[in-house]
Amino acid sequence: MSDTQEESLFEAPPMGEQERMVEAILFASAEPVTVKELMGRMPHGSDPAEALQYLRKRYDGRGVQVVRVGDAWAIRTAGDLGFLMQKETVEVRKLSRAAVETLAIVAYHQPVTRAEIEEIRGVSVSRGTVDQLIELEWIRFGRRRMTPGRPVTFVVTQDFLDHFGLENARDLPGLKELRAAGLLENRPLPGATLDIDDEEDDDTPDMFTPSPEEEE
Amino acid sequence: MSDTQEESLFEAPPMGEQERMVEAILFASAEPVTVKELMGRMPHGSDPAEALQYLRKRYDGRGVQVVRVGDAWAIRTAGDLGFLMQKETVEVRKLSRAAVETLAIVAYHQPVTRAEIEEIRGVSVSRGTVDQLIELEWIRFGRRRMTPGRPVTFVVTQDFLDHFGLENARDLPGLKELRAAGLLENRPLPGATLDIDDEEDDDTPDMFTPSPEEEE
Amino acid sequence: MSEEFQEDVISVADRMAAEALIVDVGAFEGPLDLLLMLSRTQKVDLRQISILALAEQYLAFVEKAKQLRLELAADYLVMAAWLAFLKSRLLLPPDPTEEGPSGEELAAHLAFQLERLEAMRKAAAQLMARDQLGRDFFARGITEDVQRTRKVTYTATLLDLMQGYARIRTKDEFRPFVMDRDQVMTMEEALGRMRKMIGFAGDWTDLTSYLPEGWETDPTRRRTATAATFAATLELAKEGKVELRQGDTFAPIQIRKRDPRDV
Repeated sequence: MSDTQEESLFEAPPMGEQERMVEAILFASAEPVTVKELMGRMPHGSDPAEALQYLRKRYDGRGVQVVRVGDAWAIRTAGDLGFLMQKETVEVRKLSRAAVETLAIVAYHQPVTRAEIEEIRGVSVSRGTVDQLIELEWIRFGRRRMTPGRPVTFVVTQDFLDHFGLENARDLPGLKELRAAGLLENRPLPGATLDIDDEEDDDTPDMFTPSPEEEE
Repeated sequence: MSDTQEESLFEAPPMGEQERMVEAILFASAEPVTVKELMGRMPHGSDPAEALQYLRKRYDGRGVQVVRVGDAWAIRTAGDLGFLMQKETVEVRKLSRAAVETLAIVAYHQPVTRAEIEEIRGVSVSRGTVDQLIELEWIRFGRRRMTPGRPVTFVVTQDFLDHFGLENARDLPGLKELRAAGLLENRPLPGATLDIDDEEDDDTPDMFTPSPEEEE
Repeated sequence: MSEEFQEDVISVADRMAAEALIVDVGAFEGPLDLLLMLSRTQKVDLRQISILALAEQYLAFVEKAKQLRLELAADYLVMAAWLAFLKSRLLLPPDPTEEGPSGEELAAHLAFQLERLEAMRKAAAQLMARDQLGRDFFARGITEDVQRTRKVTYTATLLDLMQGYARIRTKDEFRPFVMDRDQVMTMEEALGRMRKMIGFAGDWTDLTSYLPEGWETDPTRRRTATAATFAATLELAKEGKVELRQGDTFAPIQIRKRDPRDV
């Protein structure tokens, strides 16, 4: 281990330096970088979270912005300058109406099971739809629901937040209003026994019997 | 041509705006950008050369620098912070098919012995494959199996869960769910008309029957 | 005469109007979607919508489709049956002896479903109207990859993992059908063998003694060898080279060389 590195174990660089480091790392990466990653790459004792706050302020109103994406951070061009970037625009595969709606339902209702998506849309979800959203890395499998059948759930990803410029899933447009109006609830049909989840996958429950190691 | 655009022929945006534009373009471009290109992309009457000088000054001493590359301009990491970029330079390769399959078996069947992996894959597992997965810290040794020979077992690690965005190995989707999501590579036999889906379903329940050890 | 003509014109116009509606059915994503569209014609807040009126509109729609002999998917008909049931519940005074939810409760739930679907549609539109990465705002164009270190790391996605697993688990089902040749003795092989051996079979000999070495013990191999040898014997009998006999049902089959002088 070199001298400088040993030194840094005891003394963190000044905040101004830390800010420069965070700036350099965020600039170098196309993907959002987590605070944990920043911490791992900066000298010991650094406080990237604080440095990020300074940096964010510094870029306020500039051509590029320091933005939060879930628990990670990235630099992105300011939204009002998009018109300059025609050259950089990537042709995005047009999503079908079914895919767009499914995506919205996952985002607003997450974690949500396939049966719930179908119940909300009133039609069955085609294979290609979920497939496409997973391939875009906008949704992923979440935790299993602890209901009969233990169905898998879907949640949105960091890539989703990054793509739509959301700090986190709570910032989804109109989320509060929808929740207040009770429209994010999963109300069963009156008098109906909830058997949708049961049907979905009868054979899964014993699939993932926890191993002794895991439970220790 | 719209009114606003015609207007811009006569009135260039304020220099502060021009600086923002140059900043955003340099940031987002995949290659260094010449003044001529900047001129072509910015509103008429802009003076990117001047804006560049302001921008360059603004980044003086920052973590990234506005630098001249031939007759073009780019934003680059400050020379003294190059050491932070080592992580960015790591070469990432796709995991081999053998390794992916071995990893998948460990994830779905953990704790699992080498002999069991070989039985499921139908081919012997090379030492290198297991070593590689251990080195990646995606699998580790689990408890020894209490069977003759007391073979060592493999389980997946927390790093594995982090990398694949899983909260728990039990959240991995089952075959049926994979198919529902369109993720199964269905390769029916040429000319075969048998209903493959049905067959798969029949196989699923006993497929994941936990081994006696696991149930202890 | 003119009246008749008049009627014709109306029915054609009617028919076309109805068809225009029906043809659109392909554009609907199921009955709930259709109901939502029909509800818009009431031009009120979805919370105040008349489910009874909506049910009637839907039933009329299905009726028209039937008249035009257009095929509606089964779920449209299921919904029609359910709405007819709901309609009767809404119209008739509640029967205290009847169990289950009241018509009002069912209607309220349908209204809720419609409102929720509409809300999700709006949310989806709002989502897609947001600035999007790679379209309205952009990531770093030049990522730093100047100094290449030797260190190689391997990566895989969850998709790779799952597909890898699926590949193994479905491998057996998709295995092309091939015979395990090393476990099978063909009749040609047996025939070649028998032709060479038959010259020495002057006396009645048990067929099983002709099984080649190494094929008598393993049951699978024994079965295939026996079948092939037996078939070969039949072939030789047909050629007049051997004679066969069997004392009783399931008794050992015996063969011997046929003396050409016997002919």
